[in-house]
This record gives sequence, structure tokens and C-alpha cells, in this order.
Amino acid sequence: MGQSAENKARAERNLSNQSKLFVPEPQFRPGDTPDYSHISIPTNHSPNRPDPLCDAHDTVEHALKLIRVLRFNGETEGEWKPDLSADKMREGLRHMMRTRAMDERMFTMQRQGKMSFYMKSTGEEAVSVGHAMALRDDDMTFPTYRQQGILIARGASMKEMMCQVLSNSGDPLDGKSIPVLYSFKKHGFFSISGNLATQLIQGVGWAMAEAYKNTDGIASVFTGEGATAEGDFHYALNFASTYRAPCIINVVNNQWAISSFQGIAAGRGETFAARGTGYGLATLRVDGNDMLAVYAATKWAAERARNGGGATIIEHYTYRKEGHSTSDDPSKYRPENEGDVWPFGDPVERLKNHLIHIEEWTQEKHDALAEELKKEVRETFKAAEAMGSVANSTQLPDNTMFEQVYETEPDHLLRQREMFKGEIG
Amino acid sequence: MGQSAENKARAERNLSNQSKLFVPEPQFRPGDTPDYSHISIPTNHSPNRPDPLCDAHDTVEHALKLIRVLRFNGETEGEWKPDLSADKMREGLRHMMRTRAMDERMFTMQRQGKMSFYMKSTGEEAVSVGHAMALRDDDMTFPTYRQQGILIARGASMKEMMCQVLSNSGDPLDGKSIPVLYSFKKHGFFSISGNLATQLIQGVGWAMAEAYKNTDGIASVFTGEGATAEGDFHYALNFASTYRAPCIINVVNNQWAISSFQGIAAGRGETFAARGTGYGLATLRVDGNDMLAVYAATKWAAERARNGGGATIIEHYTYRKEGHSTSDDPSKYRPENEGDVWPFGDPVERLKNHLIHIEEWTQEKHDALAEELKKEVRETFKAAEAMGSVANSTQLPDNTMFEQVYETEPDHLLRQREMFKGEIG
Amino acid sequence: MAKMSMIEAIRDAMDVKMTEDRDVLVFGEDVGYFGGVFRCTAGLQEKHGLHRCFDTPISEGGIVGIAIGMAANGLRPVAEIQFADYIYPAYDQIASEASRLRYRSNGDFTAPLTIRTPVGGGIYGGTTHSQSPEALFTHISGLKTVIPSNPYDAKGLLISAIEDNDPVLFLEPKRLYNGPFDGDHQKPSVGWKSHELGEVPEGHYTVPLAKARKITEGNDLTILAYGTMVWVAEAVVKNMGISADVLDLRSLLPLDLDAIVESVKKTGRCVIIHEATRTSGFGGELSALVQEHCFYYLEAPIQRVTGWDTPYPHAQEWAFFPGQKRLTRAVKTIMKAA
Amino acid sequence: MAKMSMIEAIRDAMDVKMTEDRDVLVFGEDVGYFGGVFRCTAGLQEKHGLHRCFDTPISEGGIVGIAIGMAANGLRPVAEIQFADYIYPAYDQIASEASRLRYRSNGDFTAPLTIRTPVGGGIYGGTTHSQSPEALFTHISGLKTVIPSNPYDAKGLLISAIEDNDPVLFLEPKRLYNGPFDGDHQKPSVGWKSHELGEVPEGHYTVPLAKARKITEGNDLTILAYGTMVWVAEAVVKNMGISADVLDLRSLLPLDLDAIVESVKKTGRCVIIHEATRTSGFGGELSALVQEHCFYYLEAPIQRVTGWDTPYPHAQEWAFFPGQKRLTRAVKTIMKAA
Ligand SMILES: Cc1ncc(C[n+]2csc(CCOP(=O)(O)OP(=O)(O)O)c2C)c(N)n1
Ligand SMILES: Cc1ncc(C[n+]2csc(CCOP(=O)(O)OP(=O)(O)O)c2C)c(N)n1
Ligand SMILES: [Mg+2]
Ligand SMILES: [Mg+2]
Repeated sequence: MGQSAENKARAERNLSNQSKLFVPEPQFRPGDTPDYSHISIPTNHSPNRPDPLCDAHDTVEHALKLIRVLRFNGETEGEWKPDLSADKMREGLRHMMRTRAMDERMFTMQRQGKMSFYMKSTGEEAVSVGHAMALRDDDMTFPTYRQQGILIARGASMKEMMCQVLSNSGDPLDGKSIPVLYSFKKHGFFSISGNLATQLIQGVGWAMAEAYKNTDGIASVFTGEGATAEGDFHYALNFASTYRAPCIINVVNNQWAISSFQGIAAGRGETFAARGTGYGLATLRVDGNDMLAVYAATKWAAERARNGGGATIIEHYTYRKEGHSTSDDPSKYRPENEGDVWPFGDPVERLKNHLIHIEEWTQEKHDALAEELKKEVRETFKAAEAMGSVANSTQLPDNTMFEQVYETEPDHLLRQREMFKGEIG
Repeated sequence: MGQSAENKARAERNLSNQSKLFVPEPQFRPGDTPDYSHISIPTNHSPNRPDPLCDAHDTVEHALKLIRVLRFNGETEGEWKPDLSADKMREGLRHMMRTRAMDERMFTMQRQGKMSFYMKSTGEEAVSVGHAMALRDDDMTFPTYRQQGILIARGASMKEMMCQVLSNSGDPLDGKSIPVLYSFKKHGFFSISGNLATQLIQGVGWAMAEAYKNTDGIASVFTGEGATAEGDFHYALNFASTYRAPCIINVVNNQWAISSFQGIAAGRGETFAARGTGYGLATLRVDGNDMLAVYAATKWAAERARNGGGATIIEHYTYRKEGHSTSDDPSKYRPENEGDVWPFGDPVERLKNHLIHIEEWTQEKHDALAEELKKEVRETFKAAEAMGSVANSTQLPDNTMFEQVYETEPDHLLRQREMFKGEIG
Repeated sequence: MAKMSMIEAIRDAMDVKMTEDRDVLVFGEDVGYFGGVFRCTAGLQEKHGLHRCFDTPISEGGIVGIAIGMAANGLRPVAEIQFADYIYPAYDQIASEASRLRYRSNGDFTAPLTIRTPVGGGIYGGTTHSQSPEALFTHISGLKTVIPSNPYDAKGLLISAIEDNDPVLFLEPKRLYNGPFDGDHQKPSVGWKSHELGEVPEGHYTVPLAKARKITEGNDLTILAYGTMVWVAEAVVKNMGISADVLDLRSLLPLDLDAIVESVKKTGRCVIIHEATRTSGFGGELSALVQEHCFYYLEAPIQRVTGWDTPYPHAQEWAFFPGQKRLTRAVKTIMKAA
Repeated sequence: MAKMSMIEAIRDAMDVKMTEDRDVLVFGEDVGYFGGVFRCTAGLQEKHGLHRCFDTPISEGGIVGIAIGMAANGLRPVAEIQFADYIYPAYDQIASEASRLRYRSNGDFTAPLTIRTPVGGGIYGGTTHSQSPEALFTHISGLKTVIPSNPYDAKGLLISAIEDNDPVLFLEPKRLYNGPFDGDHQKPSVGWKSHELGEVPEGHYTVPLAKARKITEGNDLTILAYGTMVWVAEAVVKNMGISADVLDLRSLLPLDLDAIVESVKKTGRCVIIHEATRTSGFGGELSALVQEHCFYYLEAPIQRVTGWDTPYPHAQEWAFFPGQKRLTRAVKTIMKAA
């Protein structure tokens, strides 16, 4: 096309407002009344449960269905129902409630200026807690910022976690990282990166090392549905497939990536679990608000990985009930009550209902537990805050910032340490 | 694990040679006698031909099968048989033979030191030629270094191509790029990058621009099977799906990526076409040594894209008959005769046999054409070489190297031009 | 003249270009309906349509990749990378592709695209929301790198960037989005509306891409600064009561070397300040250029004032940030030196 | 003592470490059965097993990504990137992840991995097989960047890199793989076997990571060089018959600043040479450091001799390459200057 033809074409485009460029949009925006009746919740819940060492191809349908165990009426159903004692289920309930109680308190404290930032996992507690309970405690997890439930389930010190979000003198990370980017090697919890998706392929490498070392350890890696669009997601699926790495690749589909609905990442793809099909990975899709289903799917994938069957991708279908972080206001881009009408209910309520249904729990006990946890969280926070916060002083010496750049401080950093000493006088 | 426990574990690993780390290997290595009898060549060749605007899901099976038209006995068969006149088929045959003749000559000339480097497409000519013939000439292609057949089919000047590989005064790129990294906007042939896979997502962007401008142009992007492991491949599939970009994503599976067999990239994935399934793209897999099948599959995908149906991924199943490039010696990593026993035959032979079978061609005409093309290539090369080569002088002024870094040369480059002037005296 | 924050000025630049030229598209993570996490694209989708301002998948490489294809196909895409700290997945598309397309095709194809991204610290963003990676881009031939320090320049430079026929990386100092910032985080913040550089003409105007701007004029010292550091430098000059040229470089590649050389030849002393990590930062290049061109005029060693060679820490943010104290010390040292 | 080419020395370093330590793994594109496109890993798979030296998918980001995970899990991976020109898809994993893991986890996790990759031109590789991107890595805190110029150093430095507990980028000047190269491409090439630095001890030895090496000793001038440029500098010094310190820096980050400062204080003149593009190249940092530390000793402006600010052209390779002519001119200029 010559220059003048190009100019003409441009002028025409400027006149017309026609375009065939398709851009996906969510069904509901602020002001709309969300209606999710089109999301079918199958009554006979789930696909079958194949042998964990089955051919990956046998799970193709699972990527398009939804593994569920808990019915809304408190009953359980289907092949995936795990063999969990009432004690274990109560333990899981407690972990979820404790996670939620901590999230609540931290959010409020951030609003009061005690910390710079916080991220809740409200509505998604079953994913992290159910998953962690189905793993061995020494299986390394590579979480995102929304799996604090793993730490809670594995018995990490809540005070240490709070000191991390406060960036104070009790912070194991010495204030180097922003709130919620925990690192707890002792709890099999990999250092969380602020860069999305990068850890997926690292977790695959970790799993390859387990295989190389001839252990039966596995790795479990996490991403939100939004971050599946990064190259690292592809690397993880591809390398996990090629080297049959003993790992689980979890996609937590909570419908939103900050303000973008899941369709921006999904495109015309039917589910995120189905992304694994073309790589020859086992693919499961699970009701992420159903702790028993998450537990069951994880058990299956862990057994597969541990026994040489290779990687499974699990899509945890859930909903992000709150804002993305304390910096976010979700009412700007989605209907306020969307979370309430989300058809899969609340993970805490659903497990509670089941335990009450089987007469292993009561509403009174539940309320008492909630109260107990609230108190524990409040007191723990008080103790943590005593060690400093950004609101007054973090009580952290500034020159820790020069540490852990390298194993030993090279000359140029020593020189800069000196310059800094001169600066603070 | 404490330090001493870690040391002990390491010592144990050093003693044992056990490892569960799986690393895939090709079936045959130098010294082996390759046997491909396990690759089934279906006699009733292909899957059905759905409507080009069908649901992507209707092509899931196509990703696992193989579209074929030409039988080895010269007959054609199946729903995919395109409506191509004998003239058009002879034209295709000629393009393939011309591509091959040029490749042969350039290879020899490289060995004689006339150019620094060359890459042949021998055995894969049907992919580029069949594809180009099924597109409109103004559809933009984003090729790799092995689709020179597109240029030939679109009538690019062979002399200009030769001047490019010679980096001489007739080179439209002024010697800036290494041989075969052509750029021919006028022939809808995007500038080839030396960086693998990067152009896939650019092609999707080009296609989005076509949709935005409300034209009915499409883009067609290429990658080898090896380079599908790059992040850009994932970006391309994902963005093409999200924005329903009018494009075709071609994976040329020629079994080898330099010395790595296709299983390194594929892992446990069944086919490369199937990678598209999880993204909700249409997926076709085609016998890449069957020009009519390539033509037919491309027509289908182009029609789908042009009419708003979105992107198709096509895996072209073929074999790289020669070394990766003039720098490569394939006998180091695969059996010498593997190409000969490759069960899908040679694309030129297969189309020739068909034309002879339908009595539109003879062996004599074929030999004469081969001779004619050889001569044409030899003479064209002579004319091109007269314009310079790396063997003596490229006849290119050195300071063209400062041009086209930016639209206008900024001060710092002008200063460097001056410095260079001083240097050459 | 309107009063605008830097966010509004940036938004206005895009609005002006989108209105003038239908080839201008705007996209990136959260930029569509929501208008961007820093609100720089707020309202553009509503005004110009879904297909002209839209959300992308979280894939920086993909975002720049489609921008290149669109630009090569005649459009003028403006892509947002949510934080410069997240630009690295797009590094290959920027360095190997956008910046090389014109050269490797000898002008057959070009990539007139703009990449906008917020840089710098000062908002407790820690290691992954505070980086200033300009030096990783000024090493890339074929690319232009621009960084405004105020609303007026931001709008004028962004319009120039969009109209430029080469790829431009447009760095936005996020700590300046709402007002100038002199490094004193305990002072109440002042908005752009009460600053003269918050006066932004309506409609179309440009600020040229390779021209520095003199913020203060003086004889004893030259301070080379860009982005947030311009305001740190201005405050130090004012507080110390010294007579100094403060140059806001605005464009790092290409660079206004003439303005730099003219000033240093006059003053004989040069301090360079940037927020980025010291080693191999852009200050190294500036220092080398100054001594190459002004060697015989220099009365004291050129000083670099920078962030430390560590990641940007969270709790120790203000100990990392090159604020007035650090600059003042350097100025004192250079003024004392014989 | 054995005579080895640089390829053999590099291979030997890996062989020694793989034999000593089963935690050492080697992988990358084509490195397994085939032994790498430059043959640096030839024979390692056969000797140490398929699971210790293997091919990877063509995915530089994936390669570095698994290396990080393995390293964090106690192994010592050595990853090959086929050409440094193809390292950019791994840039994020290197800059944001490998280099940051120790810091952001405060030492809870570390990434002791080595990334080997060939750099530099001189083989008609054009824009995408010739780059020298070291300056893009010396800006990254937490990473070490090393570049040998001969077989002896290559082996010793590579063993140090593998044993180091931090990530190390190991750059291999491909034009030096088979012999020293002084920039004169018309001269018949000489192999390492006839050079004293081709004498390489068998078994384990190390060359420390932050120490420069003096190639020639003299009083009038200091030339700072690394990689291929070391041999260009040596040839110029010899041909011009001048008395110069030629320092082979070997390690760029951390840097042996003491050796540099000592030499420049002695000679008062400094020329820096590198093959990479000029603007924001590592020469800028070196120049800045030299003038900061030796200002009062300098008798002439520091000179930078570099590749041009263009992509590396194919046909014009030798016009881009900073060879003896370019360096000689700079030396003459600096020696003439008062
Ligand atoms: C590489 C990179 N790009 C962008 C961001 C900014 N960012 C942080 S969280 C987020 C959304 C992630 O959404 P999703 O993956 O769905 O996880 P969710 O927050 O829903 O758990 C974005 C865009 C980032 N941290 N890293
Ligand atoms: C990003 C990048 N990594 C590595 C290379 C080096 N390289 C060039 S071609 C090639 C193999 C490609 O194989 P495939 O994609 O199957 O294409 P084919 O050569 O078989 O057509 C490699 C590794 C490159 N050019 N770019
Ligand atoms: Mg999400
Ligand atoms: Mg191939």
C-alpha cells in the first residue's frame, strides 16, 4: 500500500467506528444484578475417580467437569469422598476459620495504618487448607500470596506471620519483603515472589531434584487463573510433562485477576484444567469451596506424583470474595453482591454444615470456636505489634538492607555500607 | 534437614547412581537401524472435514489424527481433497522443485565459502508452498527460516533472495542480517527474527490489527515444533483465543530441533496440534509431506479466520531431511538413513506421482523441469554473485551499518559515524 | 490551561491522541473498564470504545508482542506494563524485537509503539514495586527511553512518544503521579494543582524527545537528574542556597548531551543522581560522557548519588531512597574538593 | 599439565565437578547426546549418565526456572543458554528470581546455580549470534558476572562459579573458544595448544571470582579489558611498543576495583575496551569508577573503545568489531593528551 492509500485508509477508519476486534467482557458490571443460574451445579456431583496411575488421557473429561463431595444440604456424595475422620475435618474447619480470622484482623489493622499492605484469602480457604492437609508436611509448596492457609494448616507461628506483615523486629525476613510474601522453608513453604507465575517452573525444578535425589518428595505449585497467561505457566506444564516431574500444578480460579474477569485469561478455553490436556498431563477440576473435594483431588494427584505417574494440573474453581488487596476497591468493576450470590457457597459454611449434619459439630461449638480464634488473633497481634510496625517504628536496623544480597558482602557493598553510615551521621 | 544430615544425604547420592529423573530419548541414534513401522499410516486417510465455522470443540479429534489427501500410489482420497486444477497442482510442484533447487545450490555455494551460512527446507517444501497457495497473497505470513517456499510461491525474485544470502550490494537488507533471515513486506513475508518463536505473538497482534481495521486480511504464523516450548507460543495461543484473532498458527513438526528429537518439546503430549485444545482453538493435524492436504487444511483455517471464526492451530507433520543448517552434522545424533525410511515419503515425489497418475504429468517432463530449474538457479546465482559475496567483497559500504537503527540518526550515532570515519582513515 | 496531576496529564495525552488518530489503541493489565491500577486510563474505554482501550491477559511478553504486530501493521499501540518491575517477561520482545525490527528488515517493517510503565519507589512497594530499570533499556540500540518529572512534560513527551516512528519506553515515576516529591516523606504531600508545572495546556502539544530542561540555573555546580530525583535536587539546591544548574534530562536515549556539556563546562562540577541501583546504572554512562567531553573543565570528581546495590527493601525504604541527605553530602564533598 | 582449548577447559571444569559432586547437573538446548552446538558438553552425558547431562526444551526461561528450583533444593545446576543473544526470555528468571531469592527470603532459600552462555562476535553471526549483554547483568544485585579470556581461567573460574553459593552468569567469548584472537581476522588463526594459557592443570583448581589478572605490565597507560578484547589490547600494546598495564578483569561483578585503581594511579591514563554497544555498556561503569577513585591522578580523559550503538551487523562485522585500529587510535589520542 502506498503512502496516500494508507492515509486514505486511516482517514476512513477515523470516520467509521466499525471494528471486528473482539474483546471479551464479564457478564455483570457494577449496577447489574448478577445471575449465575446458568452455572450448572450437577446434583450427582462429580466425574468418576480413576486410578491415580491411570493414563493422563483418562482424565480429559475431568478437566471439563467438577469434582465435588459436599452437597449444600450437608450430605456427601460420590466416588471422591475422602476417608477423613471427624477429628481431621474439625481440624480443617479450624484451620480455615483461623485463616479467615487472621485475614479479617490484618485487613482492619492495615486500614489503621499498622502495615503498608495486606491480601486476604476470604472465600478461598478450602483450597489452601484442604490442599495442605492432603500433602505431607515436607512436600514443598510454591504458593502465591493467597495461600496463607497452607502455613496455618502446617502449624506455622501466627505471630511470626504477623511480624512479617508488620515488617518488624520479629519478621524472619528482616523487613526486606512486602507483607504476605512469606518464606518458611521449615514449613515447606517456598519464598513467595512478587512476580506472578515465576515460581511455577521453579517448583517443577524442585520436583525434578526430588526425582533426581531419588526421594519420594513432591512439589506443589500455585497460580491464580489470571497469571496462567505468563510464559512460566507454559514452561511449567511443558517441563513437568517432558521430565515427568513429581508435582502438582494448581490453578486457583477465583474468577478475578484484580479487575479482569477470568475470561480475559481463559479466552475461548473451556476451563483452566483443560490447558493441561495438550501436554499429556492429568487434569482435574474441583469445586474449590468444598474442602473435602480439594482434599480428595490433592490426595489423588499427590499419590500419582509420588508413585512416578508425573504431574497433575488441578483447577480449583472458587471465588475471590473480597478486594484483590488492601489497595483495591472491587465495587469499581463488579457488582457489590456478586460474592454473595456466587452459587458455590462459602467453604467454611459448607464444611460446618456437613459436620453438623453428621452430628460431629454444633452451631454453638462453631460460634465458640470463632470467638476463641478471634481472641487468639487479637492477642497474637498485640504481641507481634509490640515488636514494631510501620505505624511508628519497625524496630529494624536499617543496615540489614545490605545483608543477604550475597552470601558474603562484596567490597562494593561494604563501601556503600560505609557511605550510608556517613549519611545517617 | 540440618547441615550434617544434608551432607550425609549428599554422600549417599554420590555413592549410588540411582535416580528417578526421567529424561526422554529418541528411538534411534547413530548406529541403529530406524524402524518406523509403528507409525500407522491410516488407509482411509483422514478425519472428516467439518464446517470451517464449527465449534472449536468439534476439531478435538483432528488434533490427534492426520489429514491426508495423497495416497502413495498416486490416488487421492477423503473429504479434504481440495478443488485444485491440474495447472495449479503443476504450479505447486514447480514451486516445490524450485525451492529445492535453490536450497541445493545455496548449500553447495556455502560449502565453497560464498556465504557465511545457509538453511535448507528439503523435505518440507509442501508445507510452505501448499500453505502459501491456499492464502491470499496479501495475507501476512510470519515465517521461520524454513519457509522460503512461501517466497518462491509468491513470486519473489530469486535473485534478490540470493543477494540476501550473499549479503551483497543487491541485498535489500544491506547485509545487516545473516543469510535466510529475509524480509519481504511486498510479498506478505514478515522480517524473520533470529530469535525463535518471538514472531508468533507478533503475528497475532498483526491479525488483531486487521480485525480492528475491519479488513478481511489474516495473518499466518510459523514455528518449528522445538520452539513451541518458548513462552511466545503460549502467548500466541492465549491472545489468539481471547481476542479471536483472525490467524493461523502453524507448528512445523519436522521431528528435530537441531539435535533434539521432538519428544523433548512434546513431553507426554500426544501431538502439537493438541496444544491448542485447552485454549479453545480449532486444531488440525496434517500430513506435511502431502501438498494437497496442507493446501486443504490451510484453506479451511483461512476461511475460518476470515469469516470471524478465530484462530486455528495446524500441526504440519513432516521430517527435516537434512542438517539443521550448514553448521550442523546430523549424523552425529541420528541414523544416517532415517530420512530415507521416514514413512511419509517425499513431498515432491508424492505430488508428482499423483499428477502422473491422473495423466497430467510425465517423468520426462519432470526431469526436464528439474533440469530447467537447475539451470535457472545456476544462472541466477551467477548474476547475484556478481554483486558481491563474503568470499571476496560484499560490495556493501560499511557505514550502512549506522542506518535504520532509528528513523533519523540521533546525535550519538552521528558522532560514532565520525569516529568510524576517522578509524578507516 | 488546566490544572492536572501527572496521572491526568498522561491520561489526557492518550485521550488527545485517541481522539485525533484512530490508529492509537491503549491496552494492558486492568487498563480497560477499571482504568488501570494507577487510574491512568480511567474513562478511556468508556469514551473511545471497548476495542480501543482494553484489558489484556497477565502476560507482559504477550502485551508487547501484540503491540509490535499491530505497530508493524500500521497502528500506534500504547501498551501499559503495570509496574516496571514486571517488564522483564517482555524484555525479549522489547530488546530483540521492537528495537530491532527496523534494523534487521532495513526499514521494511517498523514498530512505532509506546510502552508506558511506572517506576521508582517511595510507596512502600518493596523489591517488586519500586524498581528503576532504565539502564537496562538505555543499552538497547533502536529503543528510546523517556522519563518525565511533571505533568506538563508528561503529556507533551507522551504525545511525542506516540507520534514517534520508533519504539519508545515511557517511564512514569509513580511517586510523582499526584505531586512533586522532594524525598522528605514526613512532610505533608502537595499536589500538582498547586505547582506551576501542573499547568497543562488542553489539546495537542509536544515536548521534544531529546531535550533536557533546566530546572534551576547557577554557576557552581551541575546536577543531572531525572524522574523523582529532579525534585530532590531542586530541594537540595534551594535548602543549601547554592548556585546550581539542575538539569532534568527527560530523555535518556537519545540524550541531550549538548545541554549537559554546556552546563558542566560552565560549572566545572557535576553530581549525578538516580534512584536506581548504583553499579551499571545510567549514572555510569552519564559520568563517562561528562568526563569524556568536559575533562579539562572538571574541578572535582564527578559524584554519583544513587540507590544502593541491593534490591529495594520494604521496611528500609527511606534508607535506600537517595534523598536530600545523600545528595547534600555529595554536594558538600564536591564543593569542598579542589 | 594438559594442553586444552577453551572448549575443552570448560568441559573439563564440568567433568571435574560432576565427578566430585553428584549434585552437579548440566543441561540446556542440545547439550545432552550431541554435546552442545559448541561441543562444550561433549561426552558428559555418556560419562555421567542421561539424568545428569541432558537436553531441554527450547525455553530459556524454563531452563533457568528449573535450575533455580533445583538449586534451592540442594543441587548445583549448570545451565547452558545456547547463545547470549537468546538469554532474554530468561531475563525475568535471572533478574527477578535467581538474583533475588536469597534477599527476599532473607537467606531462607538460595540459588547456587551457574548459567553458561557464549558471547561476542567474530564468527559472522549477525545481530542474533554476536551480542555481549554483560551490562544488562552487572546492574543486577545478587548476581555475579564472570568472563574468562583463556582456557586456564575458564576452567578455574567455572569451578569457582559452580562452587559459589550465589547465582553466577558465566560468559564465554565464543571467538576465543579455539584460540586467542587479536581482532585481525585475516591472519591465520592460532590454537590454544600453542599458547601458554592453554596449559591447564588436570583435576580441581580454582581461580577466584573477584580478581583481575595483569596480562602485560607497564607505566604509561592502563587498558581495562575482558573477554576477546584482552587479546586485542595485548596485540596493540605489543605492536605499538608502549609500556602499559593490560588488566583482564575476568570478573565484572564483583569487580577487582583495587587492581584497577592501583594501576591507574600509577599510569595516569586509562583506556577501557569492550565489544558491547557503547551507551550504557559496562565501560560506562568502569569509567565512572576510575574517575571517582583516580580523579587527581588522571592526565587525560578516560577513553572508551567499544562496539557501536547499533545491532551487530552481519556483512559489516569487522567495521563494528572494536579491533586494533580503533584501540590504537584511542591509545594515540590518550598518549598525546596533556
Ligand atoms: C509479572 C507480574 N505482572 C503483573 C503483576 C501485578 N499483579 C499482581 S496480582 C495480579 C492479578 C493476579 O490475578 P490471579 O492470577 O487471578 O490471582 P488472584 O489475585 O486472583 O489470586 C496482578 C496483575 C505482578 N505481580 N507480576
Ligand atoms: C530463543 C532462541 N533460542 C535458541 C535458538 C537457537 N536455535 C536456532 S534453531 C533451533 C532449533 C529449532 O528447532 P525447531 O523449532 O524444531 O525448528 P526447525 O529448525 O526444526 O525448523 C535452536 C535451538 C534461537 N535461535 N532462539
Ligand atoms: Mg484470580
Ligand atoms: Mg523442528
